[in-house]
Parts: sequence; structure tokens; C-alpha cells
Amino acid sequence: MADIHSTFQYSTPAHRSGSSLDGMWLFLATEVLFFGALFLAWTVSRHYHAAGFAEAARHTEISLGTINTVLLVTSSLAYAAGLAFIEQGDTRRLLQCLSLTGLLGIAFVCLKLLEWHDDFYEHLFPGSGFALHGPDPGGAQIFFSFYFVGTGLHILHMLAGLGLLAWVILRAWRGAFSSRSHLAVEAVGLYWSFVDVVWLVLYPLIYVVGRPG
Amino acid sequence: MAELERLPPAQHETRDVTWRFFVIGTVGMLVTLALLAGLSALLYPASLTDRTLLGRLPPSPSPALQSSPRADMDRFRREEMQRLDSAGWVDRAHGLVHIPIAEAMRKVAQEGIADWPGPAAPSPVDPSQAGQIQEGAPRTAPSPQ
Amino acid sequence: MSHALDATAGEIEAATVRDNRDNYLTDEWTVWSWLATTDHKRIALLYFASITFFFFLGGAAAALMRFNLLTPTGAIVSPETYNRLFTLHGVVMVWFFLVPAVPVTIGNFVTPLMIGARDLAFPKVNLLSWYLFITGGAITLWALFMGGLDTGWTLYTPLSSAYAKGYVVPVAVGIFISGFSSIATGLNFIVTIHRLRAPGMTWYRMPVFLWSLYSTSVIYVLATPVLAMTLLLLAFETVFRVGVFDPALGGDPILFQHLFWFYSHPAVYIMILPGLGVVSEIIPVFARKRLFGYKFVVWCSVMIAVISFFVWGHHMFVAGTSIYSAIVFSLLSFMVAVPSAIKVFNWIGTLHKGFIHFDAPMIYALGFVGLFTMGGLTGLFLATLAADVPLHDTYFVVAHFHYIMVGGMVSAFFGGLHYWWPKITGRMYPEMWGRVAAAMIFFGFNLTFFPQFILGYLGMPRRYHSYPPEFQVLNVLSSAGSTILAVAYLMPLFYFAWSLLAGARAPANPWGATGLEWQTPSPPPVQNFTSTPVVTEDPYSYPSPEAIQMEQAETGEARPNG
Amino acid sequence: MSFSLPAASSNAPEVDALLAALLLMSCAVLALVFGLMFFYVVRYRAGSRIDRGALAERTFRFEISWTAATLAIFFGLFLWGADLYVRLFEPPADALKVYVVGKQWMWKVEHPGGQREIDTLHVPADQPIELVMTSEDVIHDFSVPAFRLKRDVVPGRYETLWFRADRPGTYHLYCDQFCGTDHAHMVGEVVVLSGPDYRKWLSVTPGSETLAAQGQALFIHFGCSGCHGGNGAGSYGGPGGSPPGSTGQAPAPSYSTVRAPPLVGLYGSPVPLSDGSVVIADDRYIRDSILDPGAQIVASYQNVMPSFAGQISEEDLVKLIAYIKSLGAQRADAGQTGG
Ligand code: HEA
Ligand code: HEA
Ligand code: HEC
Ligand code: CUA
Ligand SMILES: [Cu+2]
Repeated sequence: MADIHSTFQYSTPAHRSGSSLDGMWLFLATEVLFFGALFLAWTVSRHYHAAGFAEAARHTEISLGTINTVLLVTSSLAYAAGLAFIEQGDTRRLLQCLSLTGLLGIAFVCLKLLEWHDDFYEHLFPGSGFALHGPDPGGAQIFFSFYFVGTGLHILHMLAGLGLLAWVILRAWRGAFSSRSHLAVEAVGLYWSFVDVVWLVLYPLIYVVGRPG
Repeated sequence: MAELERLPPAQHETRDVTWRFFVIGTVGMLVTLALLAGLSALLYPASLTDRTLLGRLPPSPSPALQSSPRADMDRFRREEMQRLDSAGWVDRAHGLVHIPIAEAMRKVAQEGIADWPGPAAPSPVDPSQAGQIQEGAPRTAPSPQ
Repeated sequence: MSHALDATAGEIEAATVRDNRDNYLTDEWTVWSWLATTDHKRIALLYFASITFFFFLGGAAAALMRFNLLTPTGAIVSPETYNRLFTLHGVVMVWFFLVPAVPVTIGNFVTPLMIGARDLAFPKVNLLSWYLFITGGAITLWALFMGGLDTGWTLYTPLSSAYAKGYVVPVAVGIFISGFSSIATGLNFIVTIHRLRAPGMTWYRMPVFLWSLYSTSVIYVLATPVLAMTLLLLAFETVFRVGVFDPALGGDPILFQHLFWFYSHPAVYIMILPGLGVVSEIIPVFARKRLFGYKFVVWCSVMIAVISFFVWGHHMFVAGTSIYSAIVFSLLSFMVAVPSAIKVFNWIGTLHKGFIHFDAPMIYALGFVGLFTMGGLTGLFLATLAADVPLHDTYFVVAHFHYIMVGGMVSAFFGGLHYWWPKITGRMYPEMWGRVAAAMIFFGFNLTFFPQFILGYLGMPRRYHSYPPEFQVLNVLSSAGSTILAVAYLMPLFYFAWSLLAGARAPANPWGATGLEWQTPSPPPVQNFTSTPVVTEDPYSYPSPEAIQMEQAETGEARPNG
Repeated sequence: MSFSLPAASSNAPEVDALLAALLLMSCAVLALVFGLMFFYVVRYRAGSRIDRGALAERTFRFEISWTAATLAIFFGLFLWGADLYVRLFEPPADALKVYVVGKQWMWKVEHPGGQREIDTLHVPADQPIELVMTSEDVIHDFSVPAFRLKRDVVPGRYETLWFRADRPGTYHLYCDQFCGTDHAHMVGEVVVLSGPDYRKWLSVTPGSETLAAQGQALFIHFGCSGCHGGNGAGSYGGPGGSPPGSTGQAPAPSYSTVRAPPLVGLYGSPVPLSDGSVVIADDRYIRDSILDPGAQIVASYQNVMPSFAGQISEEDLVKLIAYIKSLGAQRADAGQTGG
């Protein structure tokens, strides 16, 4: 169990878990501000480069994006189901749900890497060899710099999420969780659904807004 | 070190601020901000119509100038000296190589160069070139400094 | 944030404690016990050492700058070096000294003691915070010494992204990492103050220092992520030559300024709020009197933290933003000044009818009140729209923020250091030397920065390696002052070190102060309190003046000992 | 070593009055704060035996009174500052326009008469001058302490700064926004001349033909006349193009393959755009139309004008604009000419 000097300030297990979840909620608040600044800069740049952004949006693969959205939403669903099972103490069902979440997460990452591969192939990465020469090439380049910063950060958060998920699965496998004590499952669940919400904001910004224009 | 006694579990205060406080605070704050912004617009209507930027200005064509001539010169001189004092291939296929300048000078001094022409008459200087100095455009106003 | 939760955590093991004659310093003494400690008291000392190093590094750069400014032609260093010096001075002093300063040293040490807890909510996150700080610091130092940066601490684009000759990306990475150290500290304090207060300590029975630490942590948590994203976008633009902020490629440099100042103004309130808290702790103790208007003072800290997020535009009055936004930001900048004004009046109210003692902490606190007011008032000059137009980017601004950050905040930091030194080390510092250093710092400081107000009015621009000859006399005065200041700042180093070896043993409560941290031995044991204290009365419950006067009549000694 | 700064522009005295008021208020507050502090610290020092009874329990009255006083004074300062600020940055319509281009570490100044200066600016006294400023590389800041004025000079857009210098003399010009290695050397002088001296300076300084004249040469050189007509009268193009309503005295439109709008009297008049909005054709709009025509297309015209970004340098742009502004009087419906 954790080194005693890092929990002896708590009076009851509920006290400790309540504090830990408060900590996770606060961490998510900082992430909201972190991504918020990106979305703000994205929107302001879009206002200045409507034409360039629209043209660039037309070169994103909306099909892959939509599949990914479905994958991620179902993965959060699976996680929530797992949490419900462990609250009844059913570790076996929890393990099944968490593994499903993991698989869907890995599928998401692979699909994303595939999409990036296509983007690089089509020279859509901003810089010297940028392929698009439409009405506002500068704007298109700025779109794709936000695209790669946004999806890059999201992938990093996904990998961190998958790492945490593996840690939770390992501890569940060792029977560390019961209906009374499953703090880690709940905390990682909060983080996972947050990463899902970030994608739900990224998806329209990349694939939908300005495309039909 | 003798272990003395096991610590009794800690206790803590449970009375805390509730969500209601944060919600009321945020709403109150946003309302005050809106009022102050409105007040400013009321007091200075002229400021609302100032010429904000009309759309986005295209990039102005401007060459990226040297921002630090000294540093560029130092780097250039360093590279030149490094090349001058080092040995290395010039053209591997034809076996051409460059050697440190000091060594090269010493070698030439000893062996001389194979088909170097003897002390022939100096080549005539083309008269039309000599003595012409390009007349630079005069600067319009002397810059005081 | 109290929502009932069933038991979802592991068992809480009862901690065993070694021989309780040991304190947190003598508990164990191996390198590993320091580098892997989760004890908030030891982490505070680790931070204290790192902060002091960065302060003197930044100070040395400042001293070099002042030497160069002795002559109008700036003969000591070349323009390239001078630009790198003030950038190093700005970056190191802001991000590696003053933003963390009080919260991570005094805050880390004293918060659990003040609320009667055994440690912060997340001890391991606290240690992680220090490692992030050290890593960020190392990277930034490496970059600043390898080639440095000539953009100023504000890193404006397109200079920083397209034209800078220095190590923009490594410095951005260093600050990015140290940003997460601030976020970790802020997160830790917020959860601790909500969750670990001793029984009976409601929010209104909490010391004012913890309210200001809570407000600071709110800004840590909400503002620093925006800086992180701004630096990330700047690095992306610099590496891949893309135009998010670079107008030559279609970007908008004003967008960078908005994002930068959205963090950087709240950051300056991160720097001052802990100082306001420290001074509100010291003045009641050495005036032996209840803090005047406790509720007003604590809510002023919260209001400063809240309004600070809406005033960033006052750094851009002449940058090309619209006239309407300038007017709104000017009005909001005046609003953010009101809580500070209320605090100053409440401090003076506390002095009224008190029993004032002139120990070193009190001298620093009184110095703070004076210099903070001067710094704040000059902030009002800059918040007044038409006054900022001539004063922007001149030495008037430099004087404004040094009065508040050096005159104010550094005095508060030193005051807090002297006040809690007996509790931290179990030793008393030499009182006479403490007062001499305080007076010298006060004098050296004013000589350094008051002339800069006049230079600013006369129009001497900031960040100038050389200047017109008519400004020389004022610059020489300022440089003279900075040498006195440099020497004065070295003095505490010596007498604090001396006190560790030969200082008198400190009792649990050397100042006769109220507050839980004074009810446990100095230095405190590992678990802070042998048994968790129960709080029953308000924080500054000093006897009424009549009671002290009667007791004074009997014993003839104004301060009850111990 | 002078402690006083000359007040050489029409607004300078009022800015000085505002600064003096702020100084006075600050000294009053400092006297209050330091005074009370010293008085209490001495009077209530630990050893003194004076009576300290009747401590005020209810502090509410004090708090409200000093908060209200602070708010009132702050609000007064805000009003004065904002009111003066609006006047500082609203240029009068009839101001003499001078173009300023900042580049790493020098100021290039271009007068309408074609005179060009580096690091100096000669201006006539007692006449509103409007500086139209841009930068070729990083952000600079045109600052003249004697006029109590400065404005950041941002690359990629025009910033304006106006003043009326009312005291002839030579005043410092600084660059106040850090711009790299020689930021400290990007200084210069603003020379204010009385009316006659200024005219003498104008005549003696070899201003090559006026800005507008140079602009006309460029107008032909870059092929603008191909579509907009030799003298910018516009052209009615090939089949389907209807001749634009001629405005009587305007030169007859010439025939060309592309239908392009007349530029005569364009400057300062409202232009209906294809997206239905109407904009005033000022310096910025003309510059936009040349560098990025696609951004704002004139109503009833195709977006066929090529973008000249990258081909026309900053100075040539300034000349082209000066030429377009010199083309004929205002159009029939003059409308508000907005600076
Ligand atoms: C600890 C740091 C700190 C603090 C607390 C402050 C506090 C304030 N600052 Fe300052 N500021 C900086 C650090 C700080 N500042 C820095 C670092 C910069 C420059 C950054 C850069 O460009 O590099 C800066 C720059 C800066 C500017 C931009 C100047 C420019 O570049 O053009 C402005 C403009 O509004 C400003 C305003 C204020 C105001 C209104 C306050 C207020 O919060 C002050 C409130 C306090 C008081 C007002 C005093 C107490 C009041 C009384 C005793 C009662 C008064 C009563 C009556 C008047 C009746 N500051
Ligand atoms: C945040 C805190 C902080 C602190 C504490 C200080 C402290 C000092 N600062 Fe600075 N300063 C800033 C923040 C700070 N500063 C910022 C943000 C800027 C703007 C940067 C920019 O424009 O980008 C600035 C800019 C700035 C300038 C303007 C430079 C310019 O615009 O050209 C000047 C000029 O005098 C100056 C001076 C000083 C001095 C004399 C001190 C003194 O208090 C320092 C006292 C001296 C010491 C503490 C040194 C003692 C030790 C030694 C001398 C040697 C011994 C060394 C070892 C033992 C290793 N500072
Ligand atoms: C290929 C034809 C063509 C060339 C060459 C051309 N223009 Fe144009 N110009 C047009 C058309 C068509 C429009 C109206 C559509 C639009 O605004 O984009 C226009 C619009 C303009 C406008 C805005 C007019 C208004 O009423 O708002 C200006 C100013 C202008 N051009 C100036 C220039 C200058 C200066 C040049 C040379 C550097 C130039 N043009 C070269 C075709 C041309
Ligand atoms: Cu141009 Cu500083
Ligand atoms: Cu600010």
C-alpha cells in the first residue's frame, strides 16, 4: 500500500478518496484552461482566415474522424459500465469492460496515426512543402498547425489514458478493488471521459466547421 | 531509534463551502463585468466606431533581414577558419583532398608547383577599367547622430 | 467540494512514529531521505535552497545591468549581452524566484501546521512539483548560458519566433515544465485547505495567510495552463516556421500579446497575494491586537484573485487594440486596485491602539505597507489611459513593478522568513543584525528605484543598452543604490547561517502569537502535532488592550513570554 | 541634467495636468498612509502607557467609508484618463499625412511631396499631422516624449498617430518596443519648424517628383492601367460588361478585356462589397485591394484581380496609394470620410 507517510494525514478512507477525486477534478479544470487557450486561438485565427480554414477543412478525412468519434464515445460507455459493475463488487465484469475500453482506445490511436500518415503523404503538414495553394494558403497552413497541435496533444493524452487504464486493469487483476474500495477506477474514469470530451470539441473544429461553405 | 507509539487516526473539519457559493459568485462576477462594459460604452460612444481592422491584411512582402550582423560574421569567420585548418575530401572520386593551409604552404615552399610559368612579362592592364568609381546616389538628408 | 462518497479508498494505516524526541530534521539524515521525502517541511527547505540560488543569479544579472548603465554609451557589455542579461533577469526572477517564492517555501512549511494537519493532501505530488521546478530550471539555465535569449521576458512575436537569435524553444520548454510545478503546488493547497482543516477550524477561523494562499492557488491552477499553451504554440511556430503569430505568414502578433498577458497579469497577483497574507499575519502579532476587519481582508484577497483575470489589456493600451477595449480594461484595472486599498487601510487600523514591537519581521512588514502603497499608486498612473500613453515602456513601468515586487514582495518574503525562522530551524536569528539588514535594504532599495520614476517621466525607454547623456546622473544614482541593495541582500545569508550553528534555542512560541503552528515544538516533529488540535476561537484572539495594560502594570513587560 | 520635459504638442499640457493630479493624489495618500503609520507606531509603541480603551468593535462604518472614497477618486481618474485618451487617438480629418516605415533599427519617413528622410521627421508647427505607420519586420514603437505620445508600429497593418506640434524645436524620437540587438540605437529626432521654415525646408530638400507621380509610373509598370484604364477611369470590358455610370467630368473609360472598377475619386468614399457590406475606402482598404483583392470584392465585379503580395515593396505600395488618392475629386455622394 502507499507509503504510510503519504496517507497518515487522512482520518478515514472516504476522507482520502474524496480528497483524491477533488484533486482529479481540479487537474481536469487546468486541462480545460489548457485546451481552452488552444480553441480560443483557433477560433480567432479562423475569424481572420475563414477562406483558408474552410479550404483546409475540406482536405480533412471526415470519415476517419467520425469513426474515431464513435470509437471514443463507446469506449467511455464501456468504462462507465465497468465502474457500475465494480460498485456491485463484480471484478470479472469490470475487467471485461476495461479491456473493451482499452481496445477501443488503441483502435482510436491507430486510426489517428493512419490519418496522420495520409496527411503527411498529401504534404498537408505546414512548412515548406505545404501542398495547398488555394485563395489563402497562409490561412490553410495555420489551420493545419492547429490541427497537428490539437490532435498531437490529444494523442498524448490518449496514450497517458491507456497507460493509466493498464495500471487499473493490472490492480483489478490482482483483486485490489472491491465495492467498498475502487478509488483508482473512479479517478481514471474521470480522466478518460475528459479526454473523450476534448475530442468531442476537436471533432467539429477540424472536420465540420466551414467544410460545406 | 525506538519506535514509540502508534499514532491515533487524524480528525478533520467537515464544514466546507458548497457549490452554491461558486455558482452565485461566478454569475455575480459576469453580471458586474457586463455592467461595467456597458457603462464604458455609454460614457464613450465615440470609441465604439473607431476604425477596427477591416478583415485580415495579407503578409507584407519583407525580406527577413540580418538581425545580428556581428554574430553572423563571427559564425562565418569561424566556419572559414575551421575549413582552412582542417583536412578532408574535396572530391573522393578524383582523389582531391584539402589539407591544413600551413602544411600546404610548407609543401609548396619545399617542392614548388610542377608547371608554374617562369618570370614572364606582366599581362597588360585594360585601360578602360582603371580609375572609374561608381557615383553612388547621394543621400537626401544628412542623418544626425 | 464536500460530496459524500462511500469508502472507495484503501485502508488508512495508523502511522508509527519513531522516538518523538526527534523532529523532522533529526528524524533521519541520508541523501535519500531528503531527495525522496514526502514531508512538506523538508520539501519546503529543498525549495528554499533552489529559490535562493535563482534569486542571487537574477540579482547578479541585475547588478551587471546596473553597472553597464553607469555610462550613457553602456561601455561594460555589448548590446547583445545586455539584451540577454535583462531577459535572463526577467525570466529567472519571475518564473524561478517570485512566482513560486512564498507559497512553495513558507506556504509548504506552514500550511499543514496552521490547519492542524500532519501533511498536505498529496505529499507525492508536492515532491513531483519540486522535481518539475528543478528540471524546468535546469533546462532554462542551460539555454540562458549557452546562448541566452534577446526577446525580453515578454517574448513578443514576430521578434521571438522569426527574428530572435537566441534559444527561444529551450527557454520556452523550461518555463513550460516549471509551469506544471506551479499547477501541482496550487492543486495541492486548494484540496488541503478544503479537506484537512482541524476540527473546529471553519473558514472564518482560518489564518489570513491561508486565505491568500488559497487565492494564489486558484490563480496558479487557472492561469498557468494558458501560459503553457501559449508557449507551446510559440515553439511550434518557431520550429515549423508557421504563422500563428507571425504577420509575414498571415498570423496576428496581437493575439500572442493577449494570450501572454492573460497569464502574466494574474501571475503578478500570484506574486503579491502571498505577501499580503504574510503581512496580515505579522502585524497583529507585533501589535498584539486582533486583525482589523478580518472578513474584509480575507474577501479582498479572493476578489483580487477573481478580478485579476479581467485586466490584462492594460499592458496593451498602445499596442493597437481598439479604443473601446482600452477603456474597459482601464476601468477594470481601477476595480482590481480597490481590494488592495482596503487591505492597506485595515493594516493601519490594526496598528491603532496596539502594543507595537519593532522586531525584524515587523520592520519588514511596515516597510512592505509603505513600498507596496507606492508601487500600487504608480500602478494607478499606468491604469489611467492618457497617463499610460507617455509612460508605457519607459523606466516608470520598471520602477512601478520593482516597487511592488522588490520593495513589497521581497520585504514580505524576508519578513515571513524571519517570523517563521524559529519554527523552521528551532533557532533564533540575531535580532540586531536582522534590523540592520532590513533598514539597509529599505534605504538601498529606494535609492535604486526612486530615480527610475523620474527617468520614466522624462521618457527614458526600457530595455535600452545605452541612453542620451542627460539621463546619466539619475542612472548613476540608481546603480549606486543597486550595489547597496546587493550587499544588503547578502547579509541575511550570513546571519541566518550563523544562527543555525550558534543561534539561541527557539521556544515553541517565541513571539507569543496565536495560531496552531505556535502550539507545537520548534522545530516540529514529523507528524507536526502529537494529537490533532481542536480550534475553538477566532484566529487572532489577543487579550483586549485593557487586559494587556493591567498585566503590563503588574509585570512591566508588554509581551507574555512563551 | 534637466528635470523638466518640454511640452511641445497641443495635448501635452493636459497630459501633464493629468500626471500632476495623479502625483498630488498619490502624495496625499502616501502622507495619509505613512503619517498614520508613524503616528500609531510611535504613540502605541509597546512601552507607552497611554490609554487604549474603547476599541471600536463594529469596523463596518470605517470599511464602507474608505472603500467609497477610494472608488470615487478612482472613478474620477478613470473618466479624465479615458476622455483624454479618446481625443489622443482620433485624428482630425484634415491632418497632413506622413508615411513612416519602421525596420530593424531605423525609421524611414516619406512625405506626400516625395521627400524621404531616415531617423528624422520634419513637420510644420501648428498643423495637425497624421503619421501612417507600419513595420517591415518586428513590432517597433514610435515614441516622442516631448509630445507625450507613442504608438506601437505593428508589421502587416497600418497604425496611425496624430499630433499638433505647437513649439518649434528638435525633440527626441525613441523606439520604445524592444526590437532586437540595436533597439537602443533606433533613435532619431522630430524637428518642428515654423510655417515659413517648413516651406523653405520643403523646397531645399530634393524631393524627387511627388509620391503620386511616382505612383502613376508604378500604376502603369505593374499593369494596373491594363484593367483600371491609363488614368484609373476603370474599363467596361468585353461582351456583357455595361459601361459604368460616367460621372460627367471623369475621363472616358477605356476598353479592355477585363471589367475593373474606376479608381477615380475612390479614396474616402463608401464602396459596396459583393457580400453586401459597405466599407470606407481608406489607406488600409486600398492596400488590402492591392495585396489581397480576393478578401473584399467590389459589388458587381469578378474576383479576377491578381494578388500583388510579394511583388510590390512597402515603399512602392505607399506611392501607388498616394497616386490612387490623387485621382480626381470625391465621388458624387461624398459620405463621411472617416480619416
Ligand atoms: C507584484 C506585482 C505587481 C502588482 C501587485 C501590480 C499591481 C498593479 N499594477 Fe502592475 N505591473 C507589474 C507588476 C505588478 N503590478 C509588472 C511586472 C508590470 C510590467 C510587465 C512588463 O511590461 O514587463 C506591470 C505593469 C503594469 C501596467 C502596464 C504598464 C505598461 O506597460 O504600459 C499597468 C497598467 O495599468 C499596471 C497597473 C497595476 C495596478 C492598477 C495595480 C494594482 O493592483 C495596485 C493596487 C494597489 C494600490 C492602488 C495601492 C494601495 C491603495 C491605497 C493605499 C489607497 C488609495 C486610495 C485612494 C487613491 C483614495 N501594472
Ligand atoms: C520579479 C522579481 C524581480 C526582482 C527581485 C528584481 C530585482 C532587481 N531588478 Fe529587476 N526586473 C524584473 C523583475 C525583478 N527584478 C523584471 C520582470 C524585469 C523586466 C525584464 C524585461 O524587460 O524583459 C526587470 C528589469 C530590470 C531593469 C530594467 C532593465 C532594462 O529595461 O533595460 C533593471 C534596471 O535597473 C532592474 C534592476 C533590478 C535590481 C537592481 C534588482 C535588485 O533587487 C537585485 C538585488 C541584487 C542582488 C540580489 C544580487 C546580489 C548578489 C550578487 C550581486 C553577486 C553574488 C552572487 C552569488 C552569491 C551567486 N530590473
Ligand atoms: C487582371 C485585371 C486587374 C489588374 C491587373 C489590376 N486590377 Fe485592380 N481590380 C480588378 C477588379 C476586377 C477589381 C474589382 C474586384 C475586386 O475588388 O477584387 C479590382 C479592384 C481594385 C481596387 C478596389 C476598387 C474599389 O472600387 O473598391 C483597387 C484599389 C485596385 N483594384 C487597384 C489596383 C492596382 C493598384 C493594381 C496594380 C498594382 C491593380 N488594381 C491591378 C482588376 C484588376
Ligand atoms: Cu525598433 Cu526598438
Ligand atoms: Cu498587469
